[in-house]
Amino acid sequence: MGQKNLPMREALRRALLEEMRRDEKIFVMGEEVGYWQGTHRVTRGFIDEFGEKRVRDTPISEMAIAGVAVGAAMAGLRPVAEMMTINFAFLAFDAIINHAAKIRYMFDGQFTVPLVIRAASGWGDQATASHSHTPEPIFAHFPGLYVGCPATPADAYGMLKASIRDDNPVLFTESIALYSRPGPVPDDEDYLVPIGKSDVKREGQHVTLVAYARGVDWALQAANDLAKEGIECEVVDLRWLRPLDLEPVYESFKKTNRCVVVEESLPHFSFGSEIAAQLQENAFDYMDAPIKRVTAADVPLPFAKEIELMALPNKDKVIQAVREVL
Amino acid sequence: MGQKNLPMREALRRALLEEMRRDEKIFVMGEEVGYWQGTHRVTRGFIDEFGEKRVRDTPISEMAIAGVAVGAAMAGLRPVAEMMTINFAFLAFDAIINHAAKIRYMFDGQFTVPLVIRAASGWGDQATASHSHTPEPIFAHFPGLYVGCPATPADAYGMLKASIRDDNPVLFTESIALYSRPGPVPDDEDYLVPIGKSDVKREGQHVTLVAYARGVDWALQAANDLAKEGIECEVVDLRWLRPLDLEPVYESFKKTNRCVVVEESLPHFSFGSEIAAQLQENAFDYMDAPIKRVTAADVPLPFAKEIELMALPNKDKVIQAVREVL
Amino acid sequence: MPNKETLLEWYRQMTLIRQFEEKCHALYWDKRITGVYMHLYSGHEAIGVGAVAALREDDHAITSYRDHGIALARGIDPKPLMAEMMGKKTGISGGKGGSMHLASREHNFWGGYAIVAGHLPLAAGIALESRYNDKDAVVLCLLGDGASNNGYFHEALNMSAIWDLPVIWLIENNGYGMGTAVHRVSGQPELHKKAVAYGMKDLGCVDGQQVLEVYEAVSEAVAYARERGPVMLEAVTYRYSGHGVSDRQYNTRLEDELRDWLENKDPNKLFCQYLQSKYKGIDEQLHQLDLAMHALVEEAVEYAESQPAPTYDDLFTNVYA
Amino acid sequence: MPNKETLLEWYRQMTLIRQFEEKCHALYWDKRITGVYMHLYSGHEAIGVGAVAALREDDHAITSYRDHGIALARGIDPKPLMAEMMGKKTGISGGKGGSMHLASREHNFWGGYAIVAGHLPLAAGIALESRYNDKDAVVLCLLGDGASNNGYFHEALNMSAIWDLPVIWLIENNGYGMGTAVHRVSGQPELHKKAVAYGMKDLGCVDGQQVLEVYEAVSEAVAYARERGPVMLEAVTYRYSGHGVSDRQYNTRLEDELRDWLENKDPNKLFCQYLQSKYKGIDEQLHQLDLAMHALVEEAVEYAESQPAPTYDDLFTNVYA
Ligand SMILES: Cc1ncc(C[n+]2csc(CCOP(=O)(O)OP(=O)(O)O)c2C)c(N)n1
Ligand SMILES: Cc1ncc(C[n+]2csc(CCOP(=O)(O)OP(=O)(O)O)c2C)c(N)n1
Ligand SMILES: [Mg+2]
Ligand SMILES: [Mg+2]
Repeated sequence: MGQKNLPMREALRRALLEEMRRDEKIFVMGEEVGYWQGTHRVTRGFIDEFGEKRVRDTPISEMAIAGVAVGAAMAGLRPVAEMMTINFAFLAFDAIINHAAKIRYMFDGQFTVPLVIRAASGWGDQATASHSHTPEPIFAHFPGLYVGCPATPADAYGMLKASIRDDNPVLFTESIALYSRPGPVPDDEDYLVPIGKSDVKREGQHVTLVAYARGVDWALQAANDLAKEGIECEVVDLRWLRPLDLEPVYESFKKTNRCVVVEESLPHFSFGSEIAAQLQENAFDYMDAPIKRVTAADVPLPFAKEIELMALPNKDKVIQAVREVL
Repeated sequence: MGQKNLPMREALRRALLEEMRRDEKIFVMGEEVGYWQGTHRVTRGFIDEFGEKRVRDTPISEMAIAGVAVGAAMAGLRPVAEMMTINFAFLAFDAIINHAAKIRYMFDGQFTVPLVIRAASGWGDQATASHSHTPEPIFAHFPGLYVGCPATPADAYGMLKASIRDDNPVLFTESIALYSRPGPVPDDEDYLVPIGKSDVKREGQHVTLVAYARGVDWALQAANDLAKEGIECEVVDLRWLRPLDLEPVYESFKKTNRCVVVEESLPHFSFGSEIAAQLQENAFDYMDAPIKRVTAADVPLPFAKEIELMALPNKDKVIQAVREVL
Repeated sequence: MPNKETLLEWYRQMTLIRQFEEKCHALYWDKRITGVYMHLYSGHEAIGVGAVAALREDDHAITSYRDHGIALARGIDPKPLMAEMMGKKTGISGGKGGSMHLASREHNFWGGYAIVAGHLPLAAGIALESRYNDKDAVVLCLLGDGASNNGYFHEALNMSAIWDLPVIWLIENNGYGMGTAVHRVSGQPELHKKAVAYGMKDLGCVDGQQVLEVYEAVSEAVAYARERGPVMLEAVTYRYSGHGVSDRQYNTRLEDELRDWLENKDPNKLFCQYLQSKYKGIDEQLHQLDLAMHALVEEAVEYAESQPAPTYDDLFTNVYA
Repeated sequence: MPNKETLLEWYRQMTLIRQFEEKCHALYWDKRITGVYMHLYSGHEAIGVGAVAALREDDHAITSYRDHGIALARGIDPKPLMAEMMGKKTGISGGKGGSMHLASREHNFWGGYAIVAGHLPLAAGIALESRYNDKDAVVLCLLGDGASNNGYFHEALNMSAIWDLPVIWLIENNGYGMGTAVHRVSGQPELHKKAVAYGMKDLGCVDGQQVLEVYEAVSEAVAYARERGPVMLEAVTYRYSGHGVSDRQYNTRLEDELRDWLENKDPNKLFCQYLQSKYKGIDEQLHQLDLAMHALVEEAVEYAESQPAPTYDDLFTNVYA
């Protein structure tokens, strides 16, 4: 099977495009997905190919974007709704958590909600406090929803396809910082990354790095540097925050006995919290050191570039945390 | 100093009433807070005493209830906004997280937001999936907000007063299951429970139970039973999820070397996750067993009493978890 | 004009709803139905029955937590409905939804929803599917007066308007959201006029106690929606019980108001009188229907009480597809 | 009718805004201003200047992220504003807010907000304080056409209506929310008519390119709000740059439209012509103002660039009071 080198944005675009060509029930809706070509250009060209019926520009109405998509999904369509950025999903919190995620259960399986909500996520470009969220763990708190967060173009491609083909509501976030990052993508329109399957992105025996989305990038950068000193990190990319697949983490940890969790999110009640809690609970006998977390600073995020950068996780912070657990 | 025996509902009512008598800037707004006397009767009698100016019935407009209260607070009033139940705060998620919690920082201190958002929280009365949330940890993820969750009438009284007198936005949740539970309340209109101060609700040397709100009740019930077998639990009530005060937990843990976290919330990315993560990180050398978590089942919650009860934490589940760590 | 058979069917439905609700009320105070939330439809019967009667079978209906009446008007067997009230495994929603979350996919009844106005975008979404797939089915979305002040209302109605979605937005204006009177919380107390904000067809306000008037107005609305797009209609009515069955009646001032509605504007009484004056000698037939509905509800209760509760395994099913 | 001095002051402000914006644009492409978001006010000058001129000093103003013009019209020194654009510690918001979050408490300018329509309830809340404390100050709340489709709009406007809050809801209808034309996403494209849904005073639509017309309409609105309660006003205008300065101009089809506005409806040009025809020989005075504003902006840039960035400690200040 061949492959192409594509930026993540383009991998996502292809995934969506191919799925829409494959299945007429799939349509996209959201702010600026049509004539504007998508804020992040993931739907570039779609309005020309599919027209206004299947590429629906919406008002700035996040509650209705999510809610109408839920209704359409219940009725048998397969909407891919775009939130432009995940920050605006806060306005649709009820529609996502109390409707998309719960309707199947509430009516004991009478309804199916084959819905994907896409949203750009992440910060570090001086977007300031209200536009600098990576709240994937917050959404993943709630059962009934899947949460997918790719770290590479190939995963973006296969995970988005898997999300679209799945019959459950999926919140799918795309790291803004990774959109332009290229990587190999399989030449296979049926390439699917199974929902709820983690991936070991690098092997190593000294310390386990657990991450998702942009965190994986920082982890890999740190691993590269540390390898030069002979410290071999195993990097596990969870890919999905719900369902969580920690098997590869346990396996790795049994070998390394040390773990650092890396995330772009805020520190409290977050991704690292859950990973650390599950690891100490389920692999207690293998713990040689406390599990460390590398996260954003615990502040609303500021505009000024200098201090925003200080708040952001980075390679050096990961390296430092690794040294602390060794 | 004397004290009275009051149900938590009445302790809250007195706290609010006394504060409103003390400071004319304080007013309440929310659905049914006035003529209906408050859904949970915390504002019973207020409309008669304070009139429509200071007791404001609102439309079913959660975004505006929170948002208008933020504006009023910025302008110098001290609103106590009621969300009726915390579930409806999901509709105000943006107003709370991206406005109440961030405005001070965004404008570098030009504005102050002395706001309390009260909400009844909890489940177990067959209120079903959309009305059965205890999402305090979700809100506490975000800096800029305080989150208070009392477990006793005295704490309810002193914590609500402290929240009202503080100059920051506070999300204040009240356990529905505890509203009618009586307990001693100090006869002191200036009784304040400092924001961000945990409380040891029972001393013991064998195992540390960490909880908040209704979780404290289950923990204490379990501790009572276990004491009969000679197992002494120390019960630490965090009271505030933000700021988190884990000092008493560390102190206790250094003595017991064992910990069980009890919460009414869902298991993932939640309260227990954070406590376990911080404990293993900051008290690693004292861990004799993995930290266990007792939480709700990881499902949207069902109507049928029988299975809803199975999903709910309880004393027996706490006892079982304690046995597992001993 | 509907024929006698149709009118008798409406009478039957209205009677069934009233009896079902009164039984639910009694069972609740008997603790044979449990839970904090149950919202009765008594007083609203003419709206539910008249509106649903204007639909075709392939049309859709969706509503709030005050959903018993719509479920019954849609023709769902009272047995699985009553079983749902009691949280039984054979309840219409497997015992997981309870009173607020009745639904039957096979009857195109998309359910009752407990977040005020949260079902409005769902209605628009269901209508979108109809247009998308070139069907001509419409969606009847019932909502309360209180719901019209919520952000969901604004966003969902606007989206239905710009996309010409076939939704009948039918406001059941019963004068109150819980304890709060409409005019105290709605800047525009003539609720149907909110249609202007969406450039939407406004069919005005109808007497919600007259099943025939409701039927006619909704029929017009359905025809409009089927051909063109969304339409707004308001129906004025009154709620006999507390907001929910567990709520106190908080204000004795309201007693006179309630008495007036019960005595002078009860939809079932009015319709009964209408039938009696229109069809001489129909009394016996009506009486037989009353008895039959009474028996039907009793049977439903018996059925429901004999049914098993869900078990531990059920707690975990249908979280995901 | 405002006197010559006042009119010249408006001219000065409109010129300052335009020059400030053009400078920001240039600095952005020079990477001397950084960050993903910056939304320019060029094209809207007549609205900001005319509307703010109708306010008293103790009245309040609040707006969206498109806030530079309002900050300048409110009389805030361009230096700390430019410093904020560059994320400096002496910026008006300490470098924490940036372009989208300018505010000055002391000028009763409550800031720019980046969540579309999120500032609408804040405006109502600020107005509530005014009524609560028996003041007669009003709140001018500027918002975009796109914001009028959001749930916040519905809930905040309704609450302002039922509580008679003194807010002027001034919609700056520049024809687009990002790339989407008003009529495609608003069922009611005559935006001021949305007032009906709240029983709110509707003062209609004004030409947003004519500073005098804006001033007069907003003055009437302010008087109404001060005496009675909320009022709605729409002003039609056009946005010269992309939605944000970093956005592509996505559609060449729009080039003609833009040219027409620039050439025939530019608010600064129109006002300049008006002054020239009204006051013979004023040209030199206008020219001097142009030069002075140019110098003022240059000074502001020089100042801003010389200022220190916030430091590590600042990252953690003002999270809490
Ligand atoms: C978003 C939200 N806010 C508040 C509530 C609590 N609540 C349930 S029903 C109700 C009143 C609704 O009134 P209305 O829409 O008029 O319907 P009615 O009950 O009169 O049929 C309220 C406030 C809720 N369920 N959802
Ligand atoms: C709730 C929310 N949704 C989406 C966005 C992204 N966004 C920023 S500005 C904008 C368009 C706003 O248009 P309009 O209200 O007309 O104001 P204008 O930019 O034209 O001044 C959008 C969609 C946002 N900031 N907030
Ligand atoms: Mg009502
Ligand atoms: Mg606009």
